[in-house]
Amino acid sequence: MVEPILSVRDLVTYFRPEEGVVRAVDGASFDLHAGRTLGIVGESGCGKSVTARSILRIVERPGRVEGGEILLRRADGRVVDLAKLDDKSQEMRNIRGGAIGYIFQEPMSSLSAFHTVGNQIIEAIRLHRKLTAKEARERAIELLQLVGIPQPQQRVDSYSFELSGGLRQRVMIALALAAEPGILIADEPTTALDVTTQAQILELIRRLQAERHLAVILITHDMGVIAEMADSVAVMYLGKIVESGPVDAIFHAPRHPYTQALLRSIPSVLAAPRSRLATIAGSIPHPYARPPGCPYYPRCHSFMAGVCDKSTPPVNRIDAAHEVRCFLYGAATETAA
Amino acid sequence: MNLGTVTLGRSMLARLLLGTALVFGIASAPETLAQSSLSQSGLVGQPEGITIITDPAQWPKTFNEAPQLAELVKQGKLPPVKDRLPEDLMVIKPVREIGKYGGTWRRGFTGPGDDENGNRLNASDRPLLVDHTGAKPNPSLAKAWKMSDDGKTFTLFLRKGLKWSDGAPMTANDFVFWFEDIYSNKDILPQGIPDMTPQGKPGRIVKVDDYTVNFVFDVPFYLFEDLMAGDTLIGGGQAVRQSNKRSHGAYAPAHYLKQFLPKYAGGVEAANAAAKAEGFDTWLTRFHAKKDWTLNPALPVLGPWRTVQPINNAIWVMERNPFYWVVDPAGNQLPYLDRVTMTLAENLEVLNLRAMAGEYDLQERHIDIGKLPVILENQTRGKYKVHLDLALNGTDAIYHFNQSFEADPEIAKWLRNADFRRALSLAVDRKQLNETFWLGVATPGSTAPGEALPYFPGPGWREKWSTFDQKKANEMLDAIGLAKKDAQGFRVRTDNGQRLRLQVQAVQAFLPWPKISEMVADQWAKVGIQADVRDTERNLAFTRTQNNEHHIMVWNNGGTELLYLFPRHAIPVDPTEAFMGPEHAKWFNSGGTQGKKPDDPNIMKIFELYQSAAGQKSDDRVKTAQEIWKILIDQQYAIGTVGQSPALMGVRLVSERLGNVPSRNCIAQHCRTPGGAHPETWYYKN
Amino acid sequence: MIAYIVRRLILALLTIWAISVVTFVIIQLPPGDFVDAYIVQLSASGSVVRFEEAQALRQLYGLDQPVWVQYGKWIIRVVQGDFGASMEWNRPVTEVIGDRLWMTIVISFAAIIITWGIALPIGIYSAVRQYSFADYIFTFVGFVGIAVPNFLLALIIMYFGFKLFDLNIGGLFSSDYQLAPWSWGKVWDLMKHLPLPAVILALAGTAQLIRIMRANLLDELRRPYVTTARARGLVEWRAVMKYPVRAALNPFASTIGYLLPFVVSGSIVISLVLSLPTVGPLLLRALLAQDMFLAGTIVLLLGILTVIGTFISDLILMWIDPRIRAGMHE
Amino acid sequence: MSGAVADQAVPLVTAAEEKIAIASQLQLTWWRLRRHRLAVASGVLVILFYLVAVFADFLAITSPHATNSARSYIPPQTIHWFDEDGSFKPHVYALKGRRDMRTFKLVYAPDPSDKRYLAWFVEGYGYELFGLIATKRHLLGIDRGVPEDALFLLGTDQLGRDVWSRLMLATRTSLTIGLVGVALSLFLGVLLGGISGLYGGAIDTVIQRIIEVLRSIPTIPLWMGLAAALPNDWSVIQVYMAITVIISLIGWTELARVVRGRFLALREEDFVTAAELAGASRLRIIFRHMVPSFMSHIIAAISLALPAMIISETTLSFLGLGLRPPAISWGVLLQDAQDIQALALAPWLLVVAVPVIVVILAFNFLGDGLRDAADPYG
Repeated sequence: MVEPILSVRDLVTYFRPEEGVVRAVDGASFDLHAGRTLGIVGESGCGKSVTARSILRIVERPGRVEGGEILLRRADGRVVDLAKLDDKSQEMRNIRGGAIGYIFQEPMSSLSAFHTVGNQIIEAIRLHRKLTAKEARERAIELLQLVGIPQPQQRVDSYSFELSGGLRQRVMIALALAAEPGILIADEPTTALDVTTQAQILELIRRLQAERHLAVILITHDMGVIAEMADSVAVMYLGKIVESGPVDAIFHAPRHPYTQALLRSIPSVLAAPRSRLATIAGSIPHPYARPPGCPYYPRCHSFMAGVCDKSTPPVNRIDAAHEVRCFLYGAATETAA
Repeated sequence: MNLGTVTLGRSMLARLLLGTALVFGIASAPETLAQSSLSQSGLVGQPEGITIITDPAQWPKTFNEAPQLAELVKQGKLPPVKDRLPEDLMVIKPVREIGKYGGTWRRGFTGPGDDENGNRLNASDRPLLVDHTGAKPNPSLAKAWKMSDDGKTFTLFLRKGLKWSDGAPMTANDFVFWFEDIYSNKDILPQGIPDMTPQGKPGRIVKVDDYTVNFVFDVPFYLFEDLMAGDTLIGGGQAVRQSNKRSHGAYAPAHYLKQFLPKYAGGVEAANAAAKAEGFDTWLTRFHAKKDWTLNPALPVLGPWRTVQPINNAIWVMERNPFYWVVDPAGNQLPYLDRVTMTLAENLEVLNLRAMAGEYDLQERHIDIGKLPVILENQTRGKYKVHLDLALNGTDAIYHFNQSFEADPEIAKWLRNADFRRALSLAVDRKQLNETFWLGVATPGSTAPGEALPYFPGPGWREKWSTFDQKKANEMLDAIGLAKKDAQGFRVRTDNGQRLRLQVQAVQAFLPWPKISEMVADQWAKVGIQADVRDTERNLAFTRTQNNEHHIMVWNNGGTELLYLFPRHAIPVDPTEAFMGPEHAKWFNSGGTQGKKPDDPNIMKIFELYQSAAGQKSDDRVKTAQEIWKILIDQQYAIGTVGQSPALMGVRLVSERLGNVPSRNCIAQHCRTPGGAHPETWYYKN
Repeated sequence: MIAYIVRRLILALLTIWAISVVTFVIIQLPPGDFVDAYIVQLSASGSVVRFEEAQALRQLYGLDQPVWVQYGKWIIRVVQGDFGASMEWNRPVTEVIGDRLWMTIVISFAAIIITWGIALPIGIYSAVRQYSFADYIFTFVGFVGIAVPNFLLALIIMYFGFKLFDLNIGGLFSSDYQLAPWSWGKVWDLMKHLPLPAVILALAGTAQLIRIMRANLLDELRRPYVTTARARGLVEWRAVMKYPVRAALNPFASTIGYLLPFVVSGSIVISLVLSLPTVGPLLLRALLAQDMFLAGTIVLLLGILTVIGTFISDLILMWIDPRIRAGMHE
Repeated sequence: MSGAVADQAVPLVTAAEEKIAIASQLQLTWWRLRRHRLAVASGVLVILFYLVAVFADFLAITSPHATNSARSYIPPQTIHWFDEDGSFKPHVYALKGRRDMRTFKLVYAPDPSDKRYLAWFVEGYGYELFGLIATKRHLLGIDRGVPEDALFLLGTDQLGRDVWSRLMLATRTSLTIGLVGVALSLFLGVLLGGISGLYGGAIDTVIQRIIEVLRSIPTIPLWMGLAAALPNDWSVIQVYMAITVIISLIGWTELARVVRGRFLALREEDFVTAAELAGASRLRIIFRHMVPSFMSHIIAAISLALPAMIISETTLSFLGLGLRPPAISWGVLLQDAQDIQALALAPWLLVVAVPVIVVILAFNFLGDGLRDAADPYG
């Protein structure tokens, strides 16, 4: 099997404000392959975005990457551990945007209102490519063209608030691709958009991925999007990846109760008309109030008293690609250990 | 004409020599405070003054002039010095030696309101000018003068050949012009001045010949001699009396000013039109500006210096008057100093600091006695010498009790009670005030003028009711029905039992009167009288006194040493400044038509005496003055505290380079400090 | 857009008119009038003004008329560009003010520039390094600025300047340039005297701006677009300077207008202590002397300056903030 | 292992959870404030200052009005803590003073033979504690004789009045003058700002104009005009009140702008609409519903307005327009230090500047902390 372009091992990112500790990412691991799409899914507040930002080392204080490895294979074949890099270092900056592009969820507030979109794209380009202002501008216009923005020559000089939501998101994508990165992280790229625009944006991303052989990390809480886009899936809950595997496996043979719950919550064409849409019992606990043992047990329908609430479940391998973190699978001897 | 022959200096020094070094223990009672000895300081000089050579035989025959004037003569722009000087010369022998020409005299001033700063330098532009003792008048514009035996005609003999600064002759016509076209012009002066209307009977100015002027009155007016010699509306001269919107001074340059008067300028319309053309509202505003030497460089003057850059600039510049009529025994036309420049200081701290930095060559005006230690500290650095000149007036902080106060009957009752006033006077510890605010250099006492002066009422009168005696004060207050006190030990009103609160209105002016009053209030508190000090802005204070709103007002009584010439701070005769009783002043001033007649017989007596004096000969006049002072002091209408001090214009910083400067100045309104010392004789040694 | 500007202009005119009224009222508030003040000033110098002369003078200056008449006459002249004559200085008000107005503006702007020069960097720093040691130090130093009454500072500096460094006392020109007409030499002389008062003047405003800048920037720093900027590999300081600082600076445009009266008020006291040839001492004197037209004109001019300032700052705001611009078009 | 971690995590965490759950806006503010240690320290300082204000007379040593030329310009005294025998007996030396007639300066020499021991809770001048309880007790004095004659911790002024004692009473005046003024401008600011923000439209424009006019007038002439108009027969207290009113007449505009801004934002919020529908009066809406919703901002505004008031008071007094003697305030005391002789001969009079600076710093840091804390973002 080909080497992953990016592989994350036991990533630990904690926030340490005065009031306590938030284990935002608590030992997440996954691989990302060129040309493939990894979907990271979970309810909001489960650490998806933090994971993504950890990779770029742009987690805001008081958050910090405290452990694990983030192994990135550079174009020249070198493998760097981003977790060990100084987040202010030149190399880290080259990687941001250069090797990894990032699409944020709110295009409105993610673009500066005081600068034209062109200005920001050109900046992104010239940060990583030796181009004159003029060339960069040409490039920016091409990019806008590429992401399917009408009359790019005019648009390049307009401000974000003058654009529609869809166009803004396209600009974001252009921005992310400005320096032709190998990896694209799309953080809830479609949440802020209406359904039709969603479809267009997803389509665009898929197209670009195909054209440029991009590795994409798609972060979303929407199983539907995952089903549409992802090759493999990682399901996150409270900073831990509770199940990961190929998209078919996850969808057709979900193991972890949480995954199952998530799946049940997607509206399905197969479902009987007017049947109530299932929701996950209870709500995600407060970050400070992370329960001991398996973080999911308070909401779990197959909760085993004395087991799940005692210690954290180990990772159980279902098959080569499919892993799940739950006591229901594999030897219960784990608990004794 | 004689204001008394006692020379001021001797007795002053006698008093000063009594002093001994001041030593006191903190815990010990203030009584141990001794009057400190000024003589130790070596800052008080001998009174000395210029001498006027009146014997034509001793006059110089040949004359010199300042180089730049000689230059102008060469160019034919100026007649030769000989022709510029009058036949009747004024020859002044400087205090020390013949001087040299050249140099600029740098001074500080505080703005357009400070015109006196320059007026005083031109003090010689008046008919008569007192000598350095302030006691004897000298000739000035007039070479001689005479009062007829009946006291109805006063004659001035002008100098033949006297010329204005533009070269035009100065004659009796200029006196007549002032009298007929300015003084008698109701638009300019709505009403005659007392100086010209003895007992309400208007006098006249009559030209005898070009060089002889008569002032003619219907009733005996012996006082007129004093008026002519004093800093009065009639005798004050052009510089002060016709600047800053004033229109007095007995003479004016007819040949120049006529053009601005409707009478000579083709009627009011024409005059107004001309005024508008020059940016003035009316002919009158224009006239006020044109006759003002501080504003109008073109105005012909008679003083040693004339304005070249008007006062309403950041720097007020004066230059020598090429036709100045005074020479030294060597025949040098005065003044020696080419120029006077006054730099605007927005506040007095800056002015004082600049003085200490040696940025002024001779400054006595606006110098703060409180800064004396600092001033001495910087003597060598600022290259100046400090002189302390002691004033002649009785007190620098006088507490006037408003006799016509009405707003609060209870308060009014006590303000009018003689024993109340006496008690409060006894309660004032003048030594304390002297030490704190006058650095111990002044003299405690009543309001009476200094022993040296003719009007001094006699031994004991500076002490009467004016020595510290808390016990007696308490007894007197108890006796007059103020025995009842409140919890804090303050005496209470007889009407409602509330604490009796007096208001002392104090202005931060020449002296820190508010602070002084705080100390006085603290001393009064010790005899159970609550006095609230009102630190009031100057205009406000005056407006309120004019509206009869004040209980007690603090000011100084400078000028009262010549009671008849400047009575307002001793007797309520002019409503504009009558702290002792504005309503009574209105009554007196209006001849009984306005205001309120005093019901206090003593005040009426004072008014009588004052009026009668005008017609009395010198000796009787002196007696009358002493009489008035005795009543004033016995009644304590105004409490005197500390005076005869250098507090006002008496701290003098003199550049080491400056020569012929007397080591002692006469500090009095009519001495025109420093002008009375003839600055035109001062010069730079190097 | 034009309509907007016009509307602002009309409002500005209204404001100016209101100011003129308030001004006149203020000046009339204290009891007494110029003639009283004049009498006081004369009697202080020992000369006498007789009661009747005083009345004559009142007529001369029309002070005997009711206030509203006086205002009417004044404002009519002002509209015609004639500000009347100063009673105390016996000169047209415009002449009296003359250079002093420019001096005031020069000093004020010098102060404002210094204020910004100090405040913005510190503000930015203490926002980016919130609660850091330096944050405390800088804010502390900044605050000492407002805490020390600036007149006190002025006097102390002046005295010790004289005592220790032999600086010449007060003023904006050294004595040799006092009389001289405007020349490069004089300008340079002015430049040499300017910093001291300007800095003293600036201190007060500085801390204010530090706080505003810090607060604004703290808000902006949390906006996603900063993260975006980082995410595209921008150097940290650049990411901060180009985006959030730019945004945080915006509100400053609107403060320009109000900074002026603040600084001018301050300059009155400073100028008084340091004896600077600004309108400050002139105004103070005019108010004390109740020299109506002079005081009125100065206050009015300052008011107008402010209104213009606010107006301009609005325009600037409109010009630098694309969102407002966009709003204009709609 | 991780289990262990979790275990100890339990109590801490759940406690925190509860806190968060019930935390009100003000509590949240308070938590954030704690983070701003300097602000907390400043808060404590401010409280201390107000304690001084309350107990001014008790802390004063001598009557602040007691003058004596024999004590003029005494420099601050050194306190000797131990006696010769080494026992802890704080004392000062009595002073002998004379005027040097060459320099005209007052020279004071301590007299070691004449010791004055400090004593606590001694009898002094009479006063009313809290304006109620009449007493003569003072914190500090000397064992024999009157402190007026011997004890000058911070020296004396020209009139020989004890600077320390005057400072105590000045603190009272200046700190309270600030309070009254702020209260006034706060009311005006919230009311007018509130109305402006709530109604918008014409009223808003009018109020905004008024504010613009007020701010366009340089404040000093405004003060001068108003201050000079105060009647002569007013007592010090009345003048004092009037001054605060005057100051707050200008002070409210800034606050009004802030409040207006907040209101414009809050206006749309449901609870306001709800209240309106419920037919609550405007005033009620402003003060009952809206004000509480940004209390913390107002607190911050106040703590920043107070120093402004204090500065205003000192400036006014300096120009001779504010409080005048015999009233004692920081401004009045600063005035005494405002001339060359004071700087040269009695620099210790400048000590007044210290509390002014300290208190203003304290207020500013407190306010700054509060504002940071009150910020919606945690």
